Amino acid sequence: MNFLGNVLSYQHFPIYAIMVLFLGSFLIAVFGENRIARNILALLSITASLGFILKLVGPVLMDGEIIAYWMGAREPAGGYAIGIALEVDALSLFFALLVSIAVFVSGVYSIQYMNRDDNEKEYYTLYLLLCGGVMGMVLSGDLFNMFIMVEILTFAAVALTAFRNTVRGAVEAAFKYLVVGCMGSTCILVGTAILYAQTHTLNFAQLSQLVPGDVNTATKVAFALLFVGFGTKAFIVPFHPLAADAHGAAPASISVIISGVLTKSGIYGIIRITYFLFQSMGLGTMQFLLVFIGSLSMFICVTMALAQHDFKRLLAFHSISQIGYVLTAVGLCTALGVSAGLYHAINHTLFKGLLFLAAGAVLHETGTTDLNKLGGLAKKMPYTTVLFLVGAFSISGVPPFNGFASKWMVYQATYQKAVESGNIGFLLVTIIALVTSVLTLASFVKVSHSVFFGQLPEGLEHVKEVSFGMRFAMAIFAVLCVVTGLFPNLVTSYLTEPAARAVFNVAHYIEAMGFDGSAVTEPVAVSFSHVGTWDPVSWLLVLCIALLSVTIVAVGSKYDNVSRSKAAATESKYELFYGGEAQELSQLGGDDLFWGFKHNWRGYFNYMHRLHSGIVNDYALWAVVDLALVMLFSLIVL
Amino acid sequence: MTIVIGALQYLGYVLIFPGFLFCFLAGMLLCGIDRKLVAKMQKRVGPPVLQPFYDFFKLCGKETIVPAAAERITFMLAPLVGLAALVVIQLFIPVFGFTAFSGMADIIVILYLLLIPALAIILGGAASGSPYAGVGLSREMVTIISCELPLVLVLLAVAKTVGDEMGTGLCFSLSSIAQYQMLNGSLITKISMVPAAVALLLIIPGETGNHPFDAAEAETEICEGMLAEYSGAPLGVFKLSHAVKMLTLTSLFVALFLGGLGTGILPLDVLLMFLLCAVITAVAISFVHAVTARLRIEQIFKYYWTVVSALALISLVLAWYGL
Amino acid sequence: MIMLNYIASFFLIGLGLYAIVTKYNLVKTVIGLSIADYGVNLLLISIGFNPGGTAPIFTWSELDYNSFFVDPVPQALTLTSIVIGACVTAMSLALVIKLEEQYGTIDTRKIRRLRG
Amino acid sequence: MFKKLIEESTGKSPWLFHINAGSCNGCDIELVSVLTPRYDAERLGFKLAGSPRHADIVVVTGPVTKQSLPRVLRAISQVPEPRCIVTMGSCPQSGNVFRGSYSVAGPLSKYVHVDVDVAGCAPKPEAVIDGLALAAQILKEKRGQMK
Repeated sequence: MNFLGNVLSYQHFPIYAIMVLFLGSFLIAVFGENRIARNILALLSITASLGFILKLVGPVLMDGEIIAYWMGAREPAGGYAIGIALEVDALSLFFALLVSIAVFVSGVYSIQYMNRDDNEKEYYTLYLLLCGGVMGMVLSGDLFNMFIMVEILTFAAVALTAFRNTVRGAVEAAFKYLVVGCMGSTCILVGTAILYAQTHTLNFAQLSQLVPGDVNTATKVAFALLFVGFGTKAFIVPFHPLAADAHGAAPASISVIISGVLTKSGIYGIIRITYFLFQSMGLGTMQFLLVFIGSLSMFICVTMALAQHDFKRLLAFHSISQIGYVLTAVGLCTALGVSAGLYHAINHTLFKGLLFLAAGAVLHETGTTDLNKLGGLAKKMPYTTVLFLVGAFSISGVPPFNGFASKWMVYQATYQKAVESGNIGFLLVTIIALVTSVLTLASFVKVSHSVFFGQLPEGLEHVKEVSFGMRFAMAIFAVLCVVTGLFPNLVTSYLTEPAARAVFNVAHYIEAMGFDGSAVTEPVAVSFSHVGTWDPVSWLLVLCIALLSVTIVAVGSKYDNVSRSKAAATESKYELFYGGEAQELSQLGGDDLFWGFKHNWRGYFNYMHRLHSGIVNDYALWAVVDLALVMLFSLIVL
Repeated sequence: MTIVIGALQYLGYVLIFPGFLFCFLAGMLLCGIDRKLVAKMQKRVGPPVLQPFYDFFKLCGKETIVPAAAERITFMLAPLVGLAALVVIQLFIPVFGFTAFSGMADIIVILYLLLIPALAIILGGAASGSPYAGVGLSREMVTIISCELPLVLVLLAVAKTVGDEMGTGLCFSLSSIAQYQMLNGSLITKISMVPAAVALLLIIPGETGNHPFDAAEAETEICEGMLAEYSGAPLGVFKLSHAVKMLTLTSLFVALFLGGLGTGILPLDVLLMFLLCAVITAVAISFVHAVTARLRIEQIFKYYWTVVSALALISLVLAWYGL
Repeated sequence: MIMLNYIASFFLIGLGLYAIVTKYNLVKTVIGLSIADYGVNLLLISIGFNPGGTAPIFTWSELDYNSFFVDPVPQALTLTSIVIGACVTAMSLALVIKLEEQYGTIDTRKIRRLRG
Repeated sequence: MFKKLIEESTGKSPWLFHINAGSCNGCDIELVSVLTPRYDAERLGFKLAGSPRHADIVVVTGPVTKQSLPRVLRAISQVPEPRCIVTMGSCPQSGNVFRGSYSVAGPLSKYVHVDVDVAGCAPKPEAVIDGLALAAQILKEKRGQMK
């Protein structure tokens, strides 16, 4: 009984949450021939993982406890950590929560979505491996373990990108991702090795204690290597083309994980190395690095997305654009900024997951994601349309959906930072963020027009709504999008602010593992005060009253004086109005929709088009150049 | 009991004073004044000032045709959502000292709320399935992108100026901006705010889709774009939304730059604000309409991102250095 | 002596990166990845090397403060890294075979359907 | 009362949709001149609409050629009720100089009920305004008869 109580103590839950996923992966590889057994095993392991993480929310996020877990009870000896450790603070758990929710929904969706593919056994094996890798990475308290998990998730992601290897470009995307991803992993490993040579430990807490006091050329190089390594995992500029290729080619349920979760693990890594390992965020130059890369990602990727005509590739570019918001906000090094960034991270997982699932639903029913070949699906797939619109409104920051709440905090954080630091550069960041947001809206107007509205092209007359299982998975995300948008105060006070506090409480992180954290100085005072006001619930109430009264007046008067078009749909009266010619298909292509905008920027767009050449050597060169620049930067300023 | 009274008061706000009835009457009147003024500037007699009312009621009496290709629910709901969203924005804009709903939204929120009516018309047009609507929505979206940058710059400049004066560094709240102006005089008297005010004046016709920035609704080339398939009452609601949008943007201008002129007596203030709105309509919409020809869409974009943005940027930089 | 190891390892990493960046042959790209990986392995093992140290194999009773041995942790890291390197090579070669099947070439300049 | 208001408004706000059914452009120019400052039909609430869905009055010019006939009929059918059809110039009424041509399908009254004919080649703007005002009256009556 005592043994059972010990085993079920929540201290063990982090490792359980990781292990159930790996165990599920193994069991499916062995027993997964049977379809039912496979689905049950997969659902069981993702549900169990979600359950373990949810159980940890109470002690870790609410009470602020840090779970220090030494594998095999190998506690530090002689002041040095020799065992492998898991360390779960609020930040880790925040990301773990994100991961487990996205994994759960995407798993539920997979069951119906993948039913037309063969090799489902391999799919679920790799899927759970990927999820376990991400989970392990965010819960790990050990730099080398983090590297192992990064490698596991990279491999699983590469294999899953190439899973539908008959899809145009899938293998190509996987190869590019593998090459640059492995360069990133190698960077992480070299960085780890250099840090180990300097400090003789791999434990995060101990590294955080030792590294900041001992900054020399070697650790500066290590910083650059780690930063670039985790940058490849987050796909920030200049690694964004890989994300676009990989997300576009992978099955939608995997795109959810790659864009919603894998990129977050990169952000998690960057937060850990900048705020914890090197504690360098107090430096204005380091803030500049993160904010600069973040703003660049934000803007370049949104303009690249405007030029796309493939649904999923477009979403992929947006995904990096939103990661740019997260990185920018995190890079501000204010409590409000970190909280806003994390809030946007959770929102991004939700709405981007929803959008990818909607794209997957379209692909599942029509067999294409090319915007020029789609149209008018709203009449055929009404539920998917509504769910897609929720996602599109969320990502474009239309009130009261969640994207607005977090972007609004990001604007405040950047502007406040600009005023406090007196640096006009941050003002530019606010402006870029606001403009990016409206460009995002433009791009989703394009998608909704060319996929769901407009005219139905020939050959799509027999499209049906997707099955309940897929709609259910999308509905979970949609409901979460609305809820996190309507109650921003709850989200910030229970999820993001504890995590942000953890970011600014490095000493506690070090001491929880039994090391001396007294030397740590925190870069800023933790205060979450806003300057703006936004009360979505009251606003929605007023809007509802207003809408209700308009509707009542409208219905009560002549608004319902509508000719019913069903009976007489063939009459010329109900045809669309054309300039005299007979009704014919003249769907507008997605390519040229924003001609007026693109024409003015044609130089930029042509340049960008040439730059993203699709040759893997170029992308590798970008990685090397990025590494060299960051190294130079850190050698000078750190 | 107090709850009931409070609820009734808020209901009154929504339905009557800054809400529907006021928006309907004032917006339509502004629209009529605009048409009359344009006619006068072109040496025409022009329609009666009440013409927008006639148009609206006529449209209410017409048959509503829903094309067979249209997505019915979106098509019919879009005008209502757009109108309701606009009315809600009007509730947040202070009438000098008076704000119906303070503490619910700041200027960044207003910036985003202004997207909802545009989005409603875009989605409604898209749902009609007409290719004219496709072209129209593309142009409408580019117009929104064009206006967004200068509008952002103007709002940030105002936030910085008022924040500096109040000692907080930043001020996003519209009611605080109004209160500040009630105490210290209108913002337009500051040198740094003059370019911003001019920029906002130039933004107003773009945001409302008035001539010469009406490429999205060019009735002679793309059959009024997104409205091409709308008929009867929904079309009337869109026309009403257009009128209310004129009121919203002009009163936003009054709230941001002319806030210090209030007398403190509400009916007088309302009258004053309406007069000021009419003056701004005359300057920003009617005059510009009468003297210019319609721009192409890429010219609109270029114009807003160069001339108007530069004006707003000057203002922001001046505000930044506390002038 | 140990300096030479470090120089060699960074030379190998650099050589690998050079191959990845400049060679337009997919197999050469894979070879570049492997060379970089070997460089990292060499780096790792050099970090743990103490001149004159013995193999780190002790029982608790033998271990005291006078024991002088090479650091065992980098050796464990190297083993893991070698395994991962093998995985990278296997996976990338598998992808190269698929690419050759689909595109009929292993020239990276021609494998660029996804661009822009 | 509300119904009365709508009926009154219908007479005061007639929007035009202009269809060129093979006209020589003479009448088209005259129609446009009606809206210029000199004659300014907007003071009576007239406005050119871009789409037949918005229109109350359809103004047809030209002799209704065979090519244009189905288009004219479709565009007219797309105008919501109540609507008024005005023929402008002699062509749509009689065929004028084009009468008997192999390509002319007119007169328009063979196919749809025409409410007002404005004769002339081309009619004077005063005559056009008079005809349109008459059409607006008819429109108001039609609205009154609805329901």
